[in-house]
Order: sequence, then C-alpha cells, then structure tokens
Amino acid sequence: MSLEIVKVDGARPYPPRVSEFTQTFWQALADGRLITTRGVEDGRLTFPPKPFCPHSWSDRVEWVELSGRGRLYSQTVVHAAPAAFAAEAPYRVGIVDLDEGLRIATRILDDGAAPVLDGPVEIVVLAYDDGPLFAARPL
Amino acid sequence: MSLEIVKVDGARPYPPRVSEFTQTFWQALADGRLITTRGVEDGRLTFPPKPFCPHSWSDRVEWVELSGRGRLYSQTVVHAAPAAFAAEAPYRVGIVDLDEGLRIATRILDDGAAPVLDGPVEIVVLAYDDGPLFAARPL
Amino acid sequence: MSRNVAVLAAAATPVGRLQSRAGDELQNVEHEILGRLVIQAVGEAGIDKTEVGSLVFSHPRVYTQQLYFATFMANYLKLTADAQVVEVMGNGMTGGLAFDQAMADVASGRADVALALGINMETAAPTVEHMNRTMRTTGDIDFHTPFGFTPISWYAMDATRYMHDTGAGRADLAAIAVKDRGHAALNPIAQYRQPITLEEVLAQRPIVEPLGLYEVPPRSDGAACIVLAAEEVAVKLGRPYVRIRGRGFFHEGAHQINESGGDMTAFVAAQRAAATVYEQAGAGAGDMDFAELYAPCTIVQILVAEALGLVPRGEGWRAASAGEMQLGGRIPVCTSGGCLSRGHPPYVTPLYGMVEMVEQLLGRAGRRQVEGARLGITSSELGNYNAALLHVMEAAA
Amino acid sequence: MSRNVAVLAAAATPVGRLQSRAGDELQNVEHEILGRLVIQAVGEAGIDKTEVGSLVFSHPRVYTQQLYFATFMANYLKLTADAQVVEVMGNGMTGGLAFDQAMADVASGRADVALALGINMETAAPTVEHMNRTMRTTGDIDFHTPFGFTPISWYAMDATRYMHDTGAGRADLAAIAVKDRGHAALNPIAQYRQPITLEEVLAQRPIVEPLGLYEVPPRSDGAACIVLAAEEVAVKLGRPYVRIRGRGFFHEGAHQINESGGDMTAFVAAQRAAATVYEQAGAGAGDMDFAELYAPCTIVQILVAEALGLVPRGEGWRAASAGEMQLGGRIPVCTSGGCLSRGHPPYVTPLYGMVEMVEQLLGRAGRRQVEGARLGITSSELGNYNAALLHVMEAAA
Ligand SMILES: [Zn+2]
Ligand SMILES: [Zn+2]
Repeated sequence: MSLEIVKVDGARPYPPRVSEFTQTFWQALADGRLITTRGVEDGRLTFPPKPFCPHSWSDRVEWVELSGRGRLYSQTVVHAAPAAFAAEAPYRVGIVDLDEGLRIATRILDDGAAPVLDGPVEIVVLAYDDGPLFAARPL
Repeated sequence: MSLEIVKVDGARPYPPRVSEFTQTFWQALADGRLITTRGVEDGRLTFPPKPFCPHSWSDRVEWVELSGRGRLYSQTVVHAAPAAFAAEAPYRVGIVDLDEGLRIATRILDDGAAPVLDGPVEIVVLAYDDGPLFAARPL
Repeated sequence: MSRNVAVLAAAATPVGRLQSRAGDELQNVEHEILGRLVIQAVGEAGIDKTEVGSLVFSHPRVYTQQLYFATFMANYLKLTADAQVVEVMGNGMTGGLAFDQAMADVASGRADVALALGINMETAAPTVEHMNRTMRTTGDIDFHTPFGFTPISWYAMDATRYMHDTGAGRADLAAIAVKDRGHAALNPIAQYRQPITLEEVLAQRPIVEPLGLYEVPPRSDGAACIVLAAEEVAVKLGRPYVRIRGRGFFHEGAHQINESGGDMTAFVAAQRAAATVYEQAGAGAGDMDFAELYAPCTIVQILVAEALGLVPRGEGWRAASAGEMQLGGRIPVCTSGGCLSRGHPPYVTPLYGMVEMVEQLLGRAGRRQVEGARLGITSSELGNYNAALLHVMEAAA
Repeated sequence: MSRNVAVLAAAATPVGRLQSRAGDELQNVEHEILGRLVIQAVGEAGIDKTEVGSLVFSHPRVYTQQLYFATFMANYLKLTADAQVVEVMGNGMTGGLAFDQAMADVASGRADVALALGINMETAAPTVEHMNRTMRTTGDIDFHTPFGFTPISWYAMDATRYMHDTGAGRADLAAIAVKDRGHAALNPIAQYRQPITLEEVLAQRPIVEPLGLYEVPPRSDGAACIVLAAEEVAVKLGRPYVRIRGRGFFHEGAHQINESGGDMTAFVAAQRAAATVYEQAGAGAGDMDFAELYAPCTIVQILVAEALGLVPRGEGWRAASAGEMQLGGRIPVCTSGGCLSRGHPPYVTPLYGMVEMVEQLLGRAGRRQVEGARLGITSSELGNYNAALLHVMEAAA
C-alpha cells in the first residue's frame, strides 16, 4: 500500500515538530506509508496518531497502516496567506474523509481546476528537502 | 524647585512610552520639574499622573509640581538583570516616599554604599541622549 | 443560576485602528483607553467604584506591551476587589467568557457588582506577520498548520460544503455582507459604515475561496466594559436594565474538524448550547426578537443562525436573501453590523455583542433599534464553532 | 458556596527542565505531557471521561507553540464539556485561579466534575532574554520598568525593609531555604533534592540584595492536573477525598507598590483574604496543620505566613529559625520544598501547591507526611502579594 512520493524542492514552509512518539509516523511517511494508531481494546482509529486511544483513554494502542484513499469533504483556495506561506499562495487545502472513517485536513494537489466534493482522492507524500508532508490528489 | 539634571551618555535601556497625556510629565521632567496630577475636588495626588483622579474617578484633575524630596523606604541591588539592563548591572533601585505622601519606585544613585532606610533623598533628572528618566539620590 | 444577574451598563470605543506603531512618538496606550471606558460604564450604571467586587478581563493580544494587564489596571484605577481579578482566554470566545465569568461571580454571590472588560489592539501588526501567529491558533501546528490553513480557511470550507449540500450560490452568502453593512451604517461605533451593493461584494478579490474581501472580517482594534450586578442591585437603582435569562455552553471535543467525521456545517456545539440556553431561559428560538452572533464570515452567520434554530437548517441562505435577517425582518441578526462591518477585534468582539444587546434591550439603539426588542440571544465560539457559548437576555424596564 | 466541592485526585510531572530547544530533532510537546497527566488523574479519581464538564487551564507560557491550547487539548483528549473550556491568567495566581474556577463550576452546579490543569514550559529560553519579558509583568512599563526592576527585585525590597523593621538578619531569612531543601529531599517530584547548609546558602552569589542564588526561585518547567467534583460524587465513589472548606480573595488595587504608602511587608491582601477564608472554613490560623504557600523567595514565605496569622507579625523570622515551620515543627510550611526547591514553573506553581495539599490530606506524602494532617491552607498571589487567593482544605477520609 505504498503512497506515491512527489519530490518538492526546498524546505517545508512550517515544518511539524517531531516528538519521540510521532517520529514513527513521520518516518513511515517518508517511506511512503500513511500510518496511525488504533486502540487495541476497542479497535478505534484516531488521527493524528496518539500514545493513547482518545475514545477510551486506554494506553493500549497499536500502529496500523491506512489505505491512503478517501473522498474530498471540502476545500478552499487560500489567497491571503501568512508570511510563511506567502511564496506558495494561492494554494488549495481541504478536508478528506479517509475510507477508514477518519477525517483529516491536508493540502490538495490539483491541476488548477476545483476538485469535485465527495470525489475520490489519494494521499501522496510530499518529499521536501527537509522531510515529508502529505497531500491529497483527486483521482 | 528645579531638580538637578545629571547628564547620562547613551540611550535609556528601556524607554517609557509617551502618550498624548503623559507627554506633559516627560516634558516637564526634561526641564527639571517633577510634576503629577491632583484631583481638583478632593485635592488628592496620584503617581504616575493620570487623566482622572484614581481615588474618586473624577476627571477634574490639575497638574501640580512636587518638591522632589522624600525618604528612602526600601532598596535593593539588582545583580541578575534582564538583557536590556545587563550592561548596567549591578545597579541599585528603590522605593521612595515623597514628602507629599506619594510612594514611587525609581533608580537610586549612590556612591557605592548602601543608603540608609528612612534617610532623606532628592529626585534628580537623568538626561539620557534620547530623553529623561528620574532617580533618587541620598542626601 | 443561584440568583438573577442584571446588566446595568456598557461602554465601548468605536471599532477601528487605534494601535500605535512601535516608532510613533506619541503612543495610544491600552490602559488609558480602557480606563476611560471603565469610569464611563460604572458611572452610567450609577454604581460607586467601591461596590465592584470582580474584574474579569479578556486577555490582551500579544502586542500589548504592559503584561499582567488585569492587575496593572486594578492599580491604575485604584480598584479593590474581593471576588477576583483575572484574565480569561478562549479564542473567539474570550470576551464571551469574560462576560460569563463576571456573571457567574454575581450569580454565585461572590460579587454584587462585576466588570467584564477588555481591549484588543493588533492593527499595527502587518497582516501577513499577524497570520504567522494566528495560523498557530486554529489548528494542530504539527498536523494542520504545515499545510497552510489560516483561521478563516476553515470557514471557507464550511461555505464550500454548505453550497454543495444546499444549492446556495455565492451571492446568497454575500447577501449577509450587504445586510450587515446596512446595519453598520446606522451604528456610530461601527468600523465600516458606507453602504455596499451585492455587486461590490462579489467583485472583491478572493481571500479564501469562495469568500472575498468583504465576506471576511477586517482587522480591528477595540475595547469595552460591561457592568453586571445582582438583580436586587439593579432594582434598587430604579433604572431600566437587562436581565440575563439563560446561558448555554458546549464543547464537542474537537478542534476545527472532528476526526470522527459528521456534518461539519451543523455546528453541533451551537445546537447543544442552544438547547441548554433556551431551556434555562424558558423561551425558544421563535421567541427571540433579535440575535447578535459571533460570525467572522458571511457563511458563519448563516450556519449559527441555523444551529440556534433562528432559521431552518439548510435554509438560512434563503432567509438571508429574503431579508428575514435584516432590520425590520422576521429575526434581525447582527444589528451592530457584526464582525464584517461593525468590526472584529477578536478577543473583545463578544463584548461588543453584549454592548449591542444592552443598546437594543434598553431601547437605545437609535436608527437601528429593533422595534419592541424584549428578548435576544448572543453567541461566541472556539475553533470552527467546535464550542459555543450563548446567552439569552431580556429587557427589564 | 452553594454545594461542597471535593478534590478527588491530582497528578503532576516532576518539576525540572522539560522544554526542548528550537533546534532539537525530537521535541517534548506540551500536549503529550499534559495529556498523560489528565488520563492518570482522572483514572485515579475513578471518574469516566464523559463525567467531566469543565476544563480550566492555566494559560501556557508565550514559548508554547500550539496556541489556543485549551481547545486543542479538548480535541486531543476527545473530551466534551458542557460547563466551560477556558484558559485563565493572573501571574503567580494563574494556577490558583484555574483551581478556583474549576471549584466554582462545581459549586454552582455547572459541572459535577471539573479539571484544573496546565503546563508551564520556559527553561529553554535564556534567563536574560526571559527577564526582558518578565520585567514587563511586575511593574508599570513606563514608570517602573525603565529603572530596571525585575520581578524578584520587589521581594528583595520587602526583605530589606523587613530586616530594617524587625532586626532579622540575612541568616534568619536564609534559614527558609535550608528548611525547604530539607522538605524537597523527601519529595520525589522536587527539582532540587540535595540537602544544603545555611553556610552554603549564605555563600551564594547575590541575585537581588540581600537575596542570593538559593533564596530566589530556580527556572522550572512543570505540568499538573487536579480533579474536582461535587462532594456527592466523591461520597458515591467511596474513597478518601479532600474537601474544600473555604476560599478567600482580595486585591488591594495596587501593583507592586501602593502609591498611598503603608507597610509594604504587611501583605494586606493576604490578611484580608485570610479573614475571609478562615470565616468560610469555620477555622482559624491556629487550626491549620500545615500550609503550602506560594512564596518565590525566602522572605515571601515569612511574610505570607505572618499575614495568614500562622506566625506572629514581625516574628516569622524567629519562628523559622526556631524550626517551627519545618516538618515536625508547630506549623510546617511548604512541605513540598516550595518554589525554592520543589521548583517554580510559575503559571502552574499553585497547582503544585494543590498537589501537595492532596498528598498530605490523603496521607500519601510518604516521608514528608505531616502527622495527623487534617486541615491545611494554600495561597497564590498577584504582584508583590497585592492580591491573594487562599483555599483551606480538609481531609475527608
Ligand atoms: Zn479505545
Ligand atoms: Zn479625586
């Protein structure tokens, strides 16, 4: 279930922090895998991954891989961007409902046209020089 | 009742803001006069000067000149100073009870020895290159 | 509530650009602006300063140089307090929480008189730099912010989804901006008072699609002070006052999006808080004569009005276009001009909402007076309305 | 209070240096640290997460990158709330106000269970830069700060005056530091646990005369979560708990110094708040078995103990030197080790005080247990104790 890795020149405009716990996620992402945590007892997923299950507060969690497929719930194009993102503006961001029932927010890669809501998308890895991010691309 | 003006080279490490209202105070200080406001109705003083009387909240206030004499209530020498004041450390600051019954906090000018509490002090003007501050000097 | 709470008076500065730049020779200092308002509001309330027991401040912006502002102000005003002196913070809910906390202090008997007050200064900070900070507020800085989400981008996605689900068009949302400007034209403390047309709104440059410049909030400074008291204090004073009839709060345990999915435009927290506030008030959505909502974008006003039951779910855009939400309409919303035109100094915006409630319920709203205004509702929020705080108030003439 | 409030459980991280530097590859993130504590404390309380109705956070430090931290945490923990989610701020009183607000939410019936919680991260900021900010907190930035006053310089002036008025010597104040270190040696979550001698304290370099390095607080990070509930909830759970017996607050309308003069070392606000809290508690200073005071410097602990009537006015230094304030003494003060040795993460320091209250009153303080501890008092402050917030609690086994 490897994700496509799209090379992006330069550094991430606002790099995420990596903790001892979340490094597992970011390392997997760099390798082309979208993973998160699941409560062992109730089988419930969460995103972002957490060292406990937020539904039951059990600390018995396991890493699981996600399909990287979902549907576009909503989207917008940001024209007025913060200084950190000014060079990229305008850019498209959106909300994706993954097939596993998780709602996430991410960058949207498009060919310029507005993608269709509820249409299928896939997650790809954006491989910046300083580390990975992810994005959704309409299929 | 003019205050002695002591020339100090350089700029104030942390210059006070000047508002349309407080500029009257700072201009007078530059001219060697320590002034503040007094409620017209109750005759009560306040320091710092305010566009209203803080005791009665009346907005009928007038500017009055202070004697610039008082007694040292307490003092300390700051050895661990913020970055802005690091070049001046160690320096002495203190609390002065002015003869008019107002308690103020200010820099203390001394000859190196600890001044005596309850001893008389006078207010002097510190004329920095960028504007005035004031200080108390044991008499 | 253990005892009834009244609002006696409110004072606010005109919303606009008040903040000085760092290099300006003369500075507009926050304590002078707010101090004046406190004295004005307490004076209008007919209260002596010694009766004030609680001071609840909205936390000032990071640009405010004087830190520990609340206790500094207590000194500046020589105002003693035996209930509490505190700053509260909760995003767009900040001013609402200040009001709510002051109310709770009175209701519980801690204080007979409490002030809810604050100042928001930010306009001297360039917008792109300011956004470098605000992008860290409305999202997970590790799992949202790196993609470039801005605070209003979440509302824009509400709009995109809402249009998809309901068939509303851009013009149907934009109508809110025209209406609000019409209200602001009648409000002396509004930031933008020149009437605008639908064509002008639609012609503005896009900010976060589908929202253009006139559909998102301006940058604003502002300050306000509200005087609350036990109803018995109000009765003794013998003047008209406002009675707080109910209070509702709900946080859905989500921030911007809910990882479990669901209808993002339903504003579940506002629905839940509304059920509580209407029950406490013993009145329903249909009983409200007007509403002053925290709504930083056109779409938000529609969605909150729907969540509070003021207009039918999924039909708010029709109600807006039909003029139901304007002065003279069935349920006037944001008679102040709202965030879009009255202006939006975020941490005190809900206090400006309270100011409008007081003006309307005391019959002092002049040309924007809602005729016969007896009952009104106000709101504030966290995130993308992931939490809502509501108050219902009534005129007690 | 309209109904009795119980403290069910408390959790805290060891005080120390937790904050990562900007460049560190792996970062200690606040939400992971605090999230763990919430789950631990609520678990120990025997409460289900759905029962929590109120989340009152101490506002995090400016160094905390994730802004709007409270609502972010509600999401991180998927914790709904129908009373409130708020951050409070009030200098050294911050954690005390969080506790107090959570208590008020329970007392008023808004919530059956409330959390008071927070995290303070600051140690990665160099002290001289950090002080560039804190000097703007404890004074008028136009009429105090330009002279170079630092937060603890005000306490140093308390010391100078107190020594002048009472005849106390430097060693009499320094004895507090020795005592506190002895307590911290017995506290597994204390930052500094190696015993020290009076000679060592006196030999340290001066920081703000007459106070040396060991008489002023260290730089510290920390985090804590306290679970409060209606007493009826506690009774149903059938486990030992702590009952809040009283609460007192007073702000004297001054900041650092009172322009009208007076005895600066009398800590008038603490005296006034004490009168209230003892009245509410139906118990006096002489009934207290121990006290956990907010006291960032040696002198402060003496002055607060005097203001609360735990030791005679002007004689606190004699009581300290005579061992009355240490474990086994007449009135043990700061059994946690206090700000000086337990550590001082300012915005959550009062929450650490609550943690110690709970440990002592539940008889879980191990080697630092005050024998037969039934009643205790805790404090927090604004400015130079220009305002004080006090709580008296008792064991309800
Ligand atoms: Zn689970
Ligand atoms: Zn007066």
